[in-house]
Amino acid sequence: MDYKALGLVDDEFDSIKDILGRLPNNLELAMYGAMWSEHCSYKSSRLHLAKLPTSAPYVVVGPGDNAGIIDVGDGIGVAIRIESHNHPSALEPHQGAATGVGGIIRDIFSAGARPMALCDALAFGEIIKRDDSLDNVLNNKRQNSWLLQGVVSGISWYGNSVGVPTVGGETVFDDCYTSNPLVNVLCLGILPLKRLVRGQATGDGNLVVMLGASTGRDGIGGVSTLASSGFVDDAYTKRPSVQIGDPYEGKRLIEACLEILDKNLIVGLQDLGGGGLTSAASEAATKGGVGIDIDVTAVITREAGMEPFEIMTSESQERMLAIVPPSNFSQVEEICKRWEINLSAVGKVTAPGADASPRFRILRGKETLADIPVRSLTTQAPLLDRPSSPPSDLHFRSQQDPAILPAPTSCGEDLLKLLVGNSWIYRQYDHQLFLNTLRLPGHDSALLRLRSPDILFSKKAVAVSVDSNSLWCSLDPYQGAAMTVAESALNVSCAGAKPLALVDCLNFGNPEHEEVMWQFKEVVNGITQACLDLSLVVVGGNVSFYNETNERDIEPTPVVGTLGLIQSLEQPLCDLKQIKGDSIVLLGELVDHLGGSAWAKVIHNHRTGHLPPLDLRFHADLIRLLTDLISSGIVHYAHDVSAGGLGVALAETAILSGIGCEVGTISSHGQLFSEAPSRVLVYTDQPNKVLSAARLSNFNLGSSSPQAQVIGEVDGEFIKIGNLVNLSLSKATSAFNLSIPNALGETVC
Amino acid sequence: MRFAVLIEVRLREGLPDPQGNTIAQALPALGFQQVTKVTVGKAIRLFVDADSETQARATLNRLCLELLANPIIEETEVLSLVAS
Amino acid sequence: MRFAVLIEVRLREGLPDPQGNTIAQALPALGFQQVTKVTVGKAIRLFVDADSETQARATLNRLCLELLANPIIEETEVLSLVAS
Amino acid sequence: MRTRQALNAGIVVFPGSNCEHDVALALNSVNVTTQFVWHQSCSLDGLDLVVLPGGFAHGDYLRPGAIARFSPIMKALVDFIDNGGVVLGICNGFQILTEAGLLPGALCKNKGLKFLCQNTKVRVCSNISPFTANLPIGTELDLPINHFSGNYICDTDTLNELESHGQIVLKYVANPNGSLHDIAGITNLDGNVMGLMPHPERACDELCSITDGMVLLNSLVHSLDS
Ligand SMILES: Nc1ncnc2c1ncn2[C@@H]1O[C@H](COP(=O)(O)OP(=O)(O)O)[C@@H](O)[C@H]1O
Ligand SMILES: [Mg+2]
Repeated sequence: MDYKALGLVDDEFDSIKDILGRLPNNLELAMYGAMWSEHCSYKSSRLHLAKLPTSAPYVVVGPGDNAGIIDVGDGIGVAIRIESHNHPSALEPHQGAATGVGGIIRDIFSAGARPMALCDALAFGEIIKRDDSLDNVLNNKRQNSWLLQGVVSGISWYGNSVGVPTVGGETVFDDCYTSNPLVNVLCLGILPLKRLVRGQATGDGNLVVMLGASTGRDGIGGVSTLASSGFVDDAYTKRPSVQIGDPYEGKRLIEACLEILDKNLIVGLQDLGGGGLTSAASEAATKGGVGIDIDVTAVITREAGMEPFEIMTSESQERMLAIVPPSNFSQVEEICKRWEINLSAVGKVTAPGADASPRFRILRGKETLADIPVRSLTTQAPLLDRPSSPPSDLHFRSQQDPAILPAPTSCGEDLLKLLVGNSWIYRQYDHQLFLNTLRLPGHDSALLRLRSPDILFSKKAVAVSVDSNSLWCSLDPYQGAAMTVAESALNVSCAGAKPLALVDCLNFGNPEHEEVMWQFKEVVNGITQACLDLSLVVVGGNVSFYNETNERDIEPTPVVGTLGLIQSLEQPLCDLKQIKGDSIVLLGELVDHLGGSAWAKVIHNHRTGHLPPLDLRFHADLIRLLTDLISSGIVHYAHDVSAGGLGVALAETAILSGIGCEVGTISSHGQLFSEAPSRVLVYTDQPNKVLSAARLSNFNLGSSSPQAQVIGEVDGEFIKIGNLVNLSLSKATSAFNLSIPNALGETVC
Repeated sequence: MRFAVLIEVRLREGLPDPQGNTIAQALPALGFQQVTKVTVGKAIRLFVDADSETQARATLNRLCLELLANPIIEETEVLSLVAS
Repeated sequence: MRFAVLIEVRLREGLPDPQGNTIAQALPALGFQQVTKVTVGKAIRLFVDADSETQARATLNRLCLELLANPIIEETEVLSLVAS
Repeated sequence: MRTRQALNAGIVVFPGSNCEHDVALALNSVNVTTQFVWHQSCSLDGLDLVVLPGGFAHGDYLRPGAIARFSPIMKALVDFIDNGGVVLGICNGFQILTEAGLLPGALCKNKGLKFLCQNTKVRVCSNISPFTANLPIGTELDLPINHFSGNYICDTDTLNELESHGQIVLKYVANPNGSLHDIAGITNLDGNVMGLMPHPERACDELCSITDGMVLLNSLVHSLDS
């Protein structure tokens, strides 16, 4: 077998020979090929990710295991994890996205948590662009539309059917994602902390048991060839790497595994994802400090005549690995039978000899096919410090500020173009299952009651938001990433929750390009700084490199999913229904700064300039002030200022509430569309209390301009903003709701 | 000439067919022990106008590749093509 | 004997076929003006064990009526049945 | 406080069902005790009400409800119905009841060929059956829908019978899925079996904003009580 075809390079092949003290055989090579791939080994990113702050008193499990686990009190844990499925989705959007959902759900219940909610962060090439006359624009638009429709239908199909509501997400359109969409899925789970289980193998002689679907030839080489290299036009030759999802099997697996855990029958549980059985078994063995023997003849295969290397690297969906004490096996078998889940004991945990390191052995009956030190596949995988340097056009990118752009002839018309509602997407997702969804999608973040069949009486709730902004990160990856974290945290606090922790999914181009590596390092540094200043920790993440098409890298796109906590649902919550007649107060400054704005990008295709300043300490104060205002019931509703600036923020609240607004203070298109960070609109019938609370907090320190001011009120059937905008609410509402279906040429039923 | 066409779209070999499997597994309990190995695909009927059968088949080829199936996971077969 | 079978399940005539319509509507823009009247059904392949073709067809009849189609909205046709 | 014994409802769980806990919570909130009944069991004894909840029984593979209707529990369900027992099928439960022939007609894919999760307004069109006996005709309720196949279809004769016997219980005010005559929920001729596409259990909680599901469930409980 040619090691290069497995994605291994000369140096790596040499190391394998050194480790084994001999030439590897084909099976062993295939296993190294999978485990040393970028996707499994994080070889380009591990060094840098180590900087992220990961520990806090409430973190039970941080990055590295199947899911991050946070202790929210009362014996309740919240599991969270995010993962990308960009490459499969580019080839087969429906199944690619569906299997992404299946994969992330398995990560959650393999920790013993019941999956309770999903969020999807999606990015596609433009579909809305107005000058469709050019052929290539039209072709791209057609392809982007196909990808959007397929991805959303895949998430809808799998998520709804497997019985986990999709409660939030974000959707971005930018031409850098043409042919390479981003499909990042976050899953939240809830567990009684006493059910927590790790993805580890322990106990000499314990059985290694595979549960779920049979093993087929699909997805072989998925991690090494599909997820660890870019797309060129021969993408079609990569066909066997795409898999088919089975949400019905997934649903039964959830129920069976949770029942097995409730009865305390196993010592470890690990999902099979990228790298298949090789990855699951070697990681479980590494965490438990043991060795494992696997007998390939015991693996249930879907097709006859599968080679051992195929069995060991297949990425067939809907499979789990459980470590079962032999005396419990029959009970596990019984539960699986009831849920119509197939299982097979495929191996055993082995204790390492006193002097020897734990081994990973693959057997065929009595014959040994492979014999590898376990850790050489996992913790001792290659670690690279790839060269990095700033993009040559970085300087150019920060010049040419959007301030030079002409003022709009009609701010109202520009505002309409910036109003892109996502209801076409989230209407296709069951977002209410389990009756925990305390507000419907469309707000800054999703708010979920923490309740499950085995945790019925908790008063707690969590808010979750996923966010990214590749334009910001292309101008300044460090500050852009920090602003992304800041926005995500603020979104969560707009629901009244205190942001605690985040997961990040880092979508980048080819790490062999020095400027991509530079962007990556800057982004990690930016996330780190923001976390430190906002008292957040990172409890998990995922890196997706090689997002490139025909050698063009995507803009750096860190997606951040932030989790916030509400201690008791007895506290007041935001309620849009109460805002009629309210005053609108802007917390944060009124600024005129269009760098990195959607206005410059969408209206003028202008992608250069410098970002407005970010003061993270001020941002932390703002979050504290906001959550206090909400929990004391002084404000009825809050919406942060993000893409599209104050104009879009005001319009979105008006559209969602069905009531217009009259706003005075804003006097220029710069103020209207600026996306300067750390600003929130709050809706209140007690504006003076809001202003004095803002004054009393540290909030005003160090600035002369007002940091909280009444800018208008909620009333009427128009969106009126100074002399700039006078739009009928119904026109704005239909622009908002129809932007996506119109772009797709669909009539709404 | 107008041709009446029937096309089958099915999952490529080697890919699992969860729908077919689920049906197959249910069959014994439904009293159909003698039925096995079920797979489910699409049966698409349509009409195509062309000067000749060759031309019609060329159009169908393109149609299958570009619209009716995703060759990454599916394959197609023209089951019947009849001048009408 | 084992028979390899292909069954078509299609919507009854007169019932709306949104799937077929959606494809039909997309055709002109993709340059397939010559393709019309698309309908989408299921193509189900399976094996049936029986002593004779007659017996096989009897089993299939029952299978189609009871499981593979909902007779209120669908009809079925055995497109091929080959001893294998 | 109620003095009577609480009503006892059985919620049938098929592999792939997912709304069973939600239905239990909603029924508990109107003082009905609940128990889950696994689809493999053969008895529905001692129950005042049986609910077939929403979800994706058997993955909805082939057609929603196509495989579920063969489950052992379905024989018991037929007996239960024949003895006058009251059965409510919600969403996937409705689909199973039509596939089993316990309700007329069929549920096809939504006209827009998309899954729809949204609030809808429905109007009460009949109050003959226990399900809406306490609701004036014309009452409008806000209820969420959550389905891919909710487009009700039947032949003209069946439709005429449904209309003339007051079997059409709920109609959409604005048809979301192409359903014939805007039908959202129907009963059998005897009025003791109802299927509806909207999810009343999703509208029973102040915190989740809409509560009209309570109106429907309370009406049912009230009729069963008396
Ligand atoms: N792909 C999606 N899936 C589910 N919900 C989505 C998706 N995209 C957007 N939404 C919904 O729309 C809301 C608003 O999105 P967005 O405008 O990006 O919010 P923000 O700017 O506050 O981050 C999200 O909170 C979510 O409820
Ligand atoms: Mg926001």
